[in-house]
Order: sequence, then C-alpha cells, then structure tokens
Amino acid sequence: MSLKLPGSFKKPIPGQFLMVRIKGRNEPFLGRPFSVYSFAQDGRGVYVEILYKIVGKGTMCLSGQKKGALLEIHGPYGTPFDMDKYPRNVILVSGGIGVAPVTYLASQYRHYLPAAPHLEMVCYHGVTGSRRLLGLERLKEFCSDVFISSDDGTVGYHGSVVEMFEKDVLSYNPEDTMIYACGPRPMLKKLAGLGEVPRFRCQALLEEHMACGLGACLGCAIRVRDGEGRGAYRRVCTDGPVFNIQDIEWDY
Amino acid sequence: MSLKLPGSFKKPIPGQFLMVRIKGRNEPFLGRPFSVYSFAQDGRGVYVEILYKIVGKGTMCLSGQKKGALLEIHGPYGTPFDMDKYPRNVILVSGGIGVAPVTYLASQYRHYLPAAPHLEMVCYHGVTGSRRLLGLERLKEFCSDVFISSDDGTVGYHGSVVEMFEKDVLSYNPEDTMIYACGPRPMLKKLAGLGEVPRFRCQALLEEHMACGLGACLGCAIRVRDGEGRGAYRRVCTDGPVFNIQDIEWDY
Amino acid sequence: MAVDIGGLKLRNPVMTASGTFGYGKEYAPYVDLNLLGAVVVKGVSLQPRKGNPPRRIMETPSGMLNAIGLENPGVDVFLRDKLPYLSQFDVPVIVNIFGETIDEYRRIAEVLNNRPGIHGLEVNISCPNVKEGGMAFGSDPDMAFKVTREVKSATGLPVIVKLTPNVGDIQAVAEGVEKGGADAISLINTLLGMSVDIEKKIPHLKNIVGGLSGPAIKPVALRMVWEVVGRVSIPVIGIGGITNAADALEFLITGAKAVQVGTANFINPKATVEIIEGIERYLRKNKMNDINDLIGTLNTGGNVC
Amino acid sequence: MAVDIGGLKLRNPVMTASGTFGYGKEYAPYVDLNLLGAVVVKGVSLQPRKGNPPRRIMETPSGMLNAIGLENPGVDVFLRDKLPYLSQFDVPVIVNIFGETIDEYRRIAEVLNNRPGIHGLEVNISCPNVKEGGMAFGSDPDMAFKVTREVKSATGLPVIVKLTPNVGDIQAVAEGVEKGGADAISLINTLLGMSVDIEKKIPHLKNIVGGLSGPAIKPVALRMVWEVVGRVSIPVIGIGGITNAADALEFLITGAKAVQVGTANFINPKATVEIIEGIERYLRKNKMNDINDLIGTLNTGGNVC
Ligand SMILES: Cc1cc2nc3c(=O)[nH]c(=O)nc-3n(C[C@H](O)[C@H](O)[C@H](O)COP(=O)(O)OP(=O)(O)OC[C@H]3O[C@@H](n4cnc5c(N)ncnc54)[C@H](O)[C@@H]3O)c2cc1C
Ligand SMILES: Cc1cc2nc3c(=O)[nH]c(=O)nc-3n(C[C@H](O)[C@H](O)[C@H](O)COP(=O)(O)OP(=O)(O)OC[C@H]3O[C@@H](n4cnc5c(N)ncnc54)[C@H](O)[C@@H]3O)c2cc1C
Ligand SMILES: Cc1cc2nc3c(=O)[nH]c(=O)nc-3n(C[C@H](O)[C@H](O)[C@H](O)COP(=O)(O)O)c2cc1C
Ligand SMILES: Cc1cc2nc3c(=O)[nH]c(=O)nc-3n(C[C@H](O)[C@H](O)[C@H](O)COP(=O)(O)O)c2cc1C
Ligand code: FES
Ligand code: FES
Repeated sequence: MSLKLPGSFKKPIPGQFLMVRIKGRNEPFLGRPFSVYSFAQDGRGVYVEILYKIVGKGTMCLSGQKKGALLEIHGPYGTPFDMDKYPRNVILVSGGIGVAPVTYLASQYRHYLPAAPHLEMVCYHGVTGSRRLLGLERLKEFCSDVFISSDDGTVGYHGSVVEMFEKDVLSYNPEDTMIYACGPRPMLKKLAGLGEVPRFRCQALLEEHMACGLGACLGCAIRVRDGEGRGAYRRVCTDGPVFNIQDIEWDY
Repeated sequence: MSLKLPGSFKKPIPGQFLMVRIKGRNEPFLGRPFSVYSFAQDGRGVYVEILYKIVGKGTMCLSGQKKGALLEIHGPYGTPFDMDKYPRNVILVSGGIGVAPVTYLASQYRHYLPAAPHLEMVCYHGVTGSRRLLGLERLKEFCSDVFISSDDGTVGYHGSVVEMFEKDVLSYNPEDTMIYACGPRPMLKKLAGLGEVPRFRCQALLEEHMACGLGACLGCAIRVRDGEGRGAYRRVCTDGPVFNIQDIEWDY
Repeated sequence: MAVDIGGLKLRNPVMTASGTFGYGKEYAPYVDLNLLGAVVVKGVSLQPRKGNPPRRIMETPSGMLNAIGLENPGVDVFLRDKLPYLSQFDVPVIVNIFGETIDEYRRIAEVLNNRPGIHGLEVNISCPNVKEGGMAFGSDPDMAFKVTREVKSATGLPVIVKLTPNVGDIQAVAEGVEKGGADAISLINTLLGMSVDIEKKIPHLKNIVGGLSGPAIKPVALRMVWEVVGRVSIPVIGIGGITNAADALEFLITGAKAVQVGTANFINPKATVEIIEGIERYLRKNKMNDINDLIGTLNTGGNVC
Repeated sequence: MAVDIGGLKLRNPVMTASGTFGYGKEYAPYVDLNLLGAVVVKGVSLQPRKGNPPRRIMETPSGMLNAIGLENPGVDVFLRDKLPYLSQFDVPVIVNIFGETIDEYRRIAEVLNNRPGIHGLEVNISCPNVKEGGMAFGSDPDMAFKVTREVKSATGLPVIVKLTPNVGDIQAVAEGVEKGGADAISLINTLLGMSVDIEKKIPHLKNIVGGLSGPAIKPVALRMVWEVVGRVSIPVIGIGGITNAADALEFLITGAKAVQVGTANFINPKATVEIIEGIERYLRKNKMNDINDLIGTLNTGGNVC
C-alpha cells in the first residue's frame, strides 16, 4: 500500500514504523504499526510504502480501503536499526512480512553508503509456501544473494529460514558481520537459540500490540534482560522495535 | 441516493421506510430510517431511491459512501398511508425533506389509480430558502399544481407552508379530500392546529429516533390520544410512521 | 448444541435478551423462532406500564442508551394477547418479570405459575425498589436473596435471576441469588449511562439517564460472567454486546452455559440465527460434537484474578 | 477559558489523564505543553513497579482494555529523571499517586510535598488494598474517606481524588472523599473488563482482566459525573472517552469544572490541543466569554433522576 504524506513528514530510518488508522472510525479503534517498506519524495509530498499481510480486523479494513482513501498516519516512530558506517557483511534474515523492514534497510545501505565498496549484503528469507513470495523484487536489486526457504518445500530450501541460515553461518566472520532479523517470534527465538549467533552482532525487530506507538501507554512491553542481566520490561515502540537479539527473553 | 436491492425485496407502500446502515461498522451504530422516494424493478433486482438531508453523523457517513458501497438495508417497515380507492382531491403538504414520501405517494396514486378520472392532486411544499428546492421535478409530473413557500421569501410564497395552505383550505371539500402531511414536527403541529383541519381526513408522517424499526424496542414512542381519548405511547415504526393528525399529542 | 439451564433444556445456547425481541412476533418474519434456544420476552409487570416519555433512545459509540421505562401491557394482557402467538412454536418461552416490591415479584410469579406455554421465569432485579428506599434489588446481596427466595416459593418453573452490572461486587449478589435458590443467573443488564445535547444543553434522553447496551459493554459483561462462574455453581447465562458468533463463543469459553442476544437484533434482525450457525461452524471446525465440551474451557495459565 | 480547581488555577479546563500521556516528554513533539490546562503524569508509587507481563492491551469496540499493572520507576526516579523535564514548561503538573496501604499513600504524599514543580496531587484509589483485604480503597466510602484525610494531612498541595467506576454507589464514595477534605474529585478511572481469544481459548490479556477506556465508556462516565456533581460541592473533573471538543463540552455542561483526555491521545497525539481549540470555537459561536458560564448549565426540565 502506498501512502502520500505531507512534505513535513520526516524521513524514516530503517526499522522505524508508522501508526496507521482509518480516519474517523472508532472500529478498528487503535492504530496499527507497520514498518516502512520504501520512501520517496518530490515537490508535492512524501511517498511511503508499507507491505502488509491480512491477519485480522485492522489489516482487513485496510485492504478494504479504496484508492485515495484518507488514513491517519503518525510517525515515524521507534528506535531504528543500528547501521554500520563502514559495513562489510550485512546479513538479513527475514520471515514472511518481515521482508518489509529489511528491504528498506537494504535500500538505505545501498543508497547512503556507496562509499562502502566492500559491502556484501545477502538475505535469507523464509515463507510458508511459494504463494507467499511477495515484495522480493526490490530486495533482489539490493542484495548479492537472496536465499529462499519454504516450510512446505514449494520453493527454495525445504525447511525453516533459520535452518537454512545455520548451514552458512560458519562462513561469515563475526568481526565484520551484522545480522538483522525480522519475522515471526518463533523464528526469531530459534535464531537467537543458534549456538553461533551470540558471536555476532545481531539485531531483531520485534512486534507487540500497540496503543500509542510513542512510549506513553506502556502497552507494548516485552521482557528483556537489562544491563545487570535482570528481567525488565521494555517498550517495543520506543525502546525498540529493534533490540539486541541476545537481550530478549522469549518465554514468560 | 439510489439503492439496488435483491429481487426478494417487497415493494414498499407509500409511507413505509427503510432502515439503512453502513455495513460492518459499529459507528454509526444504529440504522437510520428513510422514506422511500421511488421504486422500480427489473430482472436483475429492485431499485429504491431515498432522498436525504445531511443533519448529523449518520447522514454524513452516508454521503461519504462511494458509488457501489455496501449498505445494510432492512424493510420496508411501517404502517403506510391509507390510500383512497376512489380518490377525488388529494392534498400533499410537505416541508423540506418531507417531499420524499409524498412524492412516492403521488407516484403510486398516479400509477395504480388510472381508474380515478376525477383525481386532483396538488402539493403545498415549504422550504427554508430557494437553495433547498430539491427533488421536486418528479412531484411536478404527478401533481396538477405544486405551490412553493419559503421561510426567507427567496422563492414562492414568503412564509410557512401551513400559512400558504391555510389561505386555500376553504376551497376544498372535506367530504372528498384527503390531506397527507410530512415535514418537521413544528410544521405538522401548526397544521394540526388549523381550525379547518379537523373537518378533513388528515394523515401525518412522523419522525422519531429508532433502534429496531420493527416494533420490538419501544424506543420510537410518541404520545397520542388513544381510542378513549387518553394519553398513550405508540411506536412510530410500526403503529406509524403515519398517524391520524388529530390523534397526536404535540407537547410532553 | 443442546444445553441444560437449571432443568430447562435448550436446543442450543442462543436465546433472545428481554426487551430486544418484543414478544417474538415482531421478529417472526425474519427468524424461524423454532431455531432459537429460547425466547425471552420483554419484561412484564403485574400492572400495565406506559413507559417513559420520549426521547427514549440515543446512539453511543458502539452502543446505545435506552430509557424505555419498562413499558408493557401488564401480565393479564400479556397472557391473553401475546403468549398465544408464541405458543404455536416449538421454542421454550421465558418470561422476564419485574416488580417494585418483593410482594409484586411474588404475585406475578404466582400468576404465571402452571400456565401452559411458559417454560421459565427470568427475574429482572435491576429495577428501583421504591418501597425499600429507591435502591435496586440487584445492588444488594441480601435483597437479591430475598426476591429470589420469594419468587422460587411461588413457582415451580425454573427461575433465572438477571443481575445488574451497576454494582461494586457482582460476586456477592450472585451468591445471594444462588442462596435464594435460583436455578440460573443471567447477566448483564444495561450499564447506567447518559448523553448530552451540547447545542440544546439538555440530556438526549428525557429520563436523563438510560441503560447502555451493545458491543461497547461486552468487555464488562464478559468480566462479570468470568467473576460469577468462578463463584457460583448454578449455570450462568452471558449477555452484553453479543453481535456475532465469535462474541458468543467468548462467553461460552469463559463459562457461560448459554448466551442472550440483545441490541444486535436491532441492527440485524437475523442476528440470532446467524450466531447459531456461526457456533455450529466453529464446533465443526474444531471437531467438537458437544457444545458442553467447550463451555468453561478458558485456560488462564493458572492465573486467577 | 481559565478555571479554578480547588485553588489550582488552570489556563483552560483540558488536562491529560494519568497513564495516557507518559511524563509529558513523550508528547512534546506533537503538543505544545504550555497550551494545556495541566499535565497529569503516569501514576507514581513509593517503590518502582515492573508492571504486568505482556500481553497488556487489547482493542475493544470503540475502546481498549489495558493491564499495564501500574508500571512506574518509583517516586525517587520520577523526581530525579522525569519531573525536571516538565518543570521547564509553564504548565501545572499534577502527580498521580497510588499505594497499597493507607500508609503508603501518606508517605508518598509527604515525599512530594514542598517540591518545586509540583502543583497538585491526584490520588488514584482504584488499586487493590492488599493489607485491608484486597478490595479497592475506592469501592468503600469509609476507606476513601480515610485515604483522603491521610493524604490531605501530609501535604499542602491541592488534592484531587480519582474515583473508580466499579462501584454501585459512586455518590457515597464521592461524599466520603469530600468529607475527607479533598479539594476536587476526578472520575472515572477504567471499567473492569475482559476479552477472550476464541482460537487459543485464553484471555487476550495475560492478567485476564483489564481496564476499559475510550469512547465506549463515555456514557457511563458522564452519568457518574452527573450523579457526583449533584451530591458534592467540590469541583469535579470529568474523564472517560473524551476524544473531541463535543465530548468535553458534554462533561462541562453536565457540571464538570475540567476534563481529562486519556485514550484519545493514543489514537491522535494532538487530541488535547484540538479539544482546546474546539471548546474555544464553541464559546465564540455561542458568544460566551467565560467558560465558567457554561459549566453546569445542563437543563433537565426540572426532572431529577
Ligand atoms: C514495529 C512493528 C512493525 C510491523 N510491521 C509490519 C509490516 O510491515 N507489515 C505487516 O503486515 N505487519 C507488520 N506488523 C504487524 C502488524 O502491526 C499487525 O499485523 C497488525 O497490527 C494486525 O492488525 P489486525 O487488526 O489485522 O490483527 P488483529 O485482529 O489485531 O490480530 C490478528 C492476529 O495477529 C496478532 N497480532 C496482531 N498485531 C500484532 C502485533 N503488533 N504484535 C504481535 N502480534 C500481533 C494477534 O495477536 C492475532 O493473533 C508490525 C508490527 C510492529 C509492532
Ligand atoms: C419514518 C421516517 C422517515 C424518514 N424519512 C427521511 C427521509 O426520507 N429523508 C431524510 O433525510 N430523513 C428522513 N428521516 C429522518 C432521518 O431518519 C434522520 O434525519 C436521520 O436518522 C438522522 O441521522 P443522523 O445520524 O444524520 O443525525 P443525528 O446525528 O442522529 O441527529 C441530528 C439531528 O437530527 C435529529 N434527528 C435525527 N434523527 C431523527 C429522527 N428519526 N426523528 C427526529 N429527529 C431526528 C436529532 O435529534 C438531531 O437534532 C426519516 C425519519 C423517520 C422516522
Ligand atoms: C431497548 C431495550 C429494552 C430492554 N428491556 C429489558 C427488559 O424489559 N427487561 C430486562 O431484563 N432487560 C431489558 N433490557 C436489557 C437487555 O435484555 C440486555 O440485558 C442488555 O441490553 C445487554 O445486552 P445487549 O448488549 O446484547 O443488548 C433491554 C435492553 C434494551 C436495549
Ligand atoms: C494505558 C492506560 C494507563 C493508565 N494508567 C493510569 C494510572 O497510572 N493512574 C490512573 O489514575 N489512571 C490511569 N489510567 C486511567 C486513565 O487516566 C483514565 O481515567 C481512563 O483511561 C478513562 O479515560 P479515557 O477513556 O479518556 O482513556 C490509565 C489508562 C490507560 C488507558
Ligand atoms: S505503544 Fe504505547 S508505550 Fe508502546
Ligand atoms: S424503533 Fe424499535 S419499536 Fe420502533
């Protein structure tokens, strides 16, 4: 879905998201967070694309909006991905609709870092089946390789994206590699559980239900280990949505 | 607004109304009653037109619906106008959007009673100002005369429609004349108050807020004098919306 | 789909809520009454009541306010003019009753006792009790106990007592009602609310305050059902904002043995049958044969509130 | 537009509701805090509180449920890290406080007494009172009286007591609070509600139940404000589902001297300023200079409920 926004809309940094609401309606009541998939601007305004999967009432209503419909958009919100100034290996691990933020991240690495001649960017992307292969064209422009896996084996590697990545992980050098991960919670948990991953810098984009999106309601808490290794709650909307994958507590 | 309905939709009788809701929304929550303005059918379905004035949230949302939007329509509901089998003089007194039901009534008198060669149908129609002259074309086809009044004098008689009608009332014979009235409550009250009116058969179409539209909630009560002349509540949706103007209690 | 509510056998757990389905006849053109779990009729009192002056209803966000004022033709006219119509159908008829004194509750229960065509009573204890000081019977566990005992002693019919949500401790009232011998509890009635016309500076409702119903109150209703099923052992009937099968299933999973559909009938006359069909679909999809295997299956992970 | 709330002078009657505006800073990019009547901060307790495990929020028809669990960094961190930011602005700061015992309420009021940058206290008495038996202070007029008296005795600041709507008789609690010496009353806090995931058969909220807020509860809030302004003589602040100027005006006309905007901030970060502008427009249109001429002008035609 492509959104036209006023020129005053700040350029989002990869990992940031928008809160989207259908204007004037009390149902769905709360805004829904969506990652930025692409950004462009011209003299008349700003154009942001989001990519979404219909999973419930909010996304269903969004899909029912006609072209030209008015939406209420707030943002960009959230603490973005840490981007290396002189990146060498960038590994994107994405599942399903997680492709949206990693694509925007990849585009920004490409556009803003032409000064990084050694940049090698690859993506491991998992889907449930071949019919779910969406939005990959752009990613392919930006990455030297896009490896696909599918749960049902209808396309690419038969199995989970984490299993596919696990077979390659030893070929990367933790010193100069950054891993960015985005996808369903079970996928991220599995990734965090790989024996090799703690040796890498690895950032994961998490999802949680949100109300305000800007840090005020404390509704979007997830549990992490704080500086002293104790359990604490953090807000996905402002402390995240990007977290160091090592800090996340997966079960509570 | 023109509505396409399934072929099973029963043909409304003049005075009946539809309950209209925007599909799948909880706000506006309740359906809104609208009189039938015209009816047609062909092999593919039934076509009903309503005429509405934007006065609040429900009508505002209706006006925001795009062509082809899905509405939830129930009806036809309500006790219709009594129509004479062998009518002679039919007088329509309407104010503002009250033109909708009297137009449909007039169309049915014309279409279904070609056997009434002596039928004389005239309309007294009041508006606030010339900019409110809407939906009169059809009425003019059906009536031998359409007299217009406006509160601000920008068109027709300068004053209320009831004042305009009062000047003519003595020219009609109560024996063979039926008066049908529809418009804002103050207009109907004024009409009921005319000294001459009790000598006529006079039916008025009333409005009240509704929830169910079919007689179950008792939400649409108005006060009338019952058979024994005592005050009692009646449901506008099923006992009405058409009442004998003499029976209505105007103040409570 | 059959459930048993204190001896009353229902074909399925979906009934109509009192005051939102008239006396059945109003909806017969849209709903085959034989498909319903039960029909609960508009509240009936000993004497006819005219109800409140208009305006009586007002829309609110995802709900509505009403101040009908319990308009009804009285029990005699009900028996003579309304009940015979319903008796033609093969559907349990539950009569919702109310009074202004305990004595009135007892007397109306007596009048309705041993009448063919009546299968149960639902006792609405949300009405202001004028004699005893203007507080609703349903706000006080002890008064709720007394009304229940009195009605039970006057009838052989299954007695459902309907609770008002306008209380601090719904569990205490439910306990009082159970102690009084109720065969089942239904809840909730409407939440008291109000709405103001800012141009005219008057309340929208002539009665100033009214009862809030519809989807807006569903979370409150569900919470109260949850609290009450945890406290009493008689069956609980869930009411409040149920507009589709998913809503009804929330109540059943939480522990309600049946549900009532109220305001939803207004916005969709076929709501009840669509809900029944939706529950059937859900059971099929989840390969369940008996609705009773679903009731009360909420898993709270050991947490109790 | 200025109003006086128990000695506290506000530029206009629109404040933020506790827990929905963070500590002000979160909204500063969207709202000029200097334009607000007052900022009421997220509830603060003596000790830090981690809050409830997720999932903490759930959407409902025209509203939402929350079970944040009163997460806050504790009063010391509040004073050190949060208050200084707010002190830069020319806006009254009201600190919302809560405790689990009467003693905790008194102690936190003492800690906050004579602190520059704090202009008033709002005492949230909706929390379960663990020591005295697990019932919320706000459900019992006598307990409400005691908490109020204790807090008043510990501070020279204006004290607003915030009531919970989960009671049968809000007037009695309001009276208790007035007797305890409160300078003003704010209401309502959230209605207790619940919501169930019918696929997983678990409550949506990990805490099972949560607080219902948003437009859905506005009619209930307005009714309670109406009941309370009819009973007490201290100023009342209306809260509950206010999303636009028309909503705020309903409360003011009904008799609230000020309002708080809560959940609306989430769906529109600029809600507060838009409401202020809307009220100004309404006054101009109705040729009124002083908002105080509007407050409590509801005409009920002599009817009293
Ligand atoms: C920072 C962030 C970025 C996101 N980016 C995207 C994106 O680019 N594209 C996209 O399609 N989706 C994205 N999401 C998820 C998206 O917000 C949800 O899918 C959406 O809110 C679902 O709304 P709904 O009303 O359709 O579903 P609901 O009816 O609310 O829920 C349907 C199901 O999805 C689950 N669910 C819904 N929202 C969330 C959530 N926020 N976190 C976890 N589970 C949830 C529910 O628990 C339920 O099982 C993002 C979420 C976050 C927090
Ligand atoms: C039998 C019947 C036939 C009708 N036919 C038509 C028609 O053909 N065309 C048309 O434009 N309107 C008609 N109406 C009126 C129409 O139903 C209302 O204008 C509509 O419901 C307003 O909805 P809203 O949400 O826009 O206004 P609201 O926001 O609900 O109200 C705006 C203002 O209009 C008043 N109002 C709204 N509805 C009613 C009502 N039903 N009775 C009295 N006052 C009301 C309110 O009190 C308020 O002052 C009819 C009403 C009835 C009962
Ligand atoms: C217009 C209307 C009339 C009602 N009349 C009665 C009544 O006579 N007796 C009663 O016990 N409940 C009555 N109720 C309450 C409903 O039965 C039901 O408890 C309440 O509306 C909540 O359910 P809902 O949200 O599904 O409507 C009435 C409700 C409405 C909206
Ligand atoms: C997420 C959230 C957190 C809240 N936290 C507090 C709190 O800490 N203290 C308090 O007194 N009220 C708290 N409230 C209640 C609000 O201040 C307000 O009373 C209630 O939400 C009703 O108003 P609304 O409908 O405008 O949101 C909270 C409400 C929400 C939605
Ligand atoms: S969504 Fe409100 S704090 Fe994160
Ligand atoms: S609108 Fe329900 S009885 Fe008339």
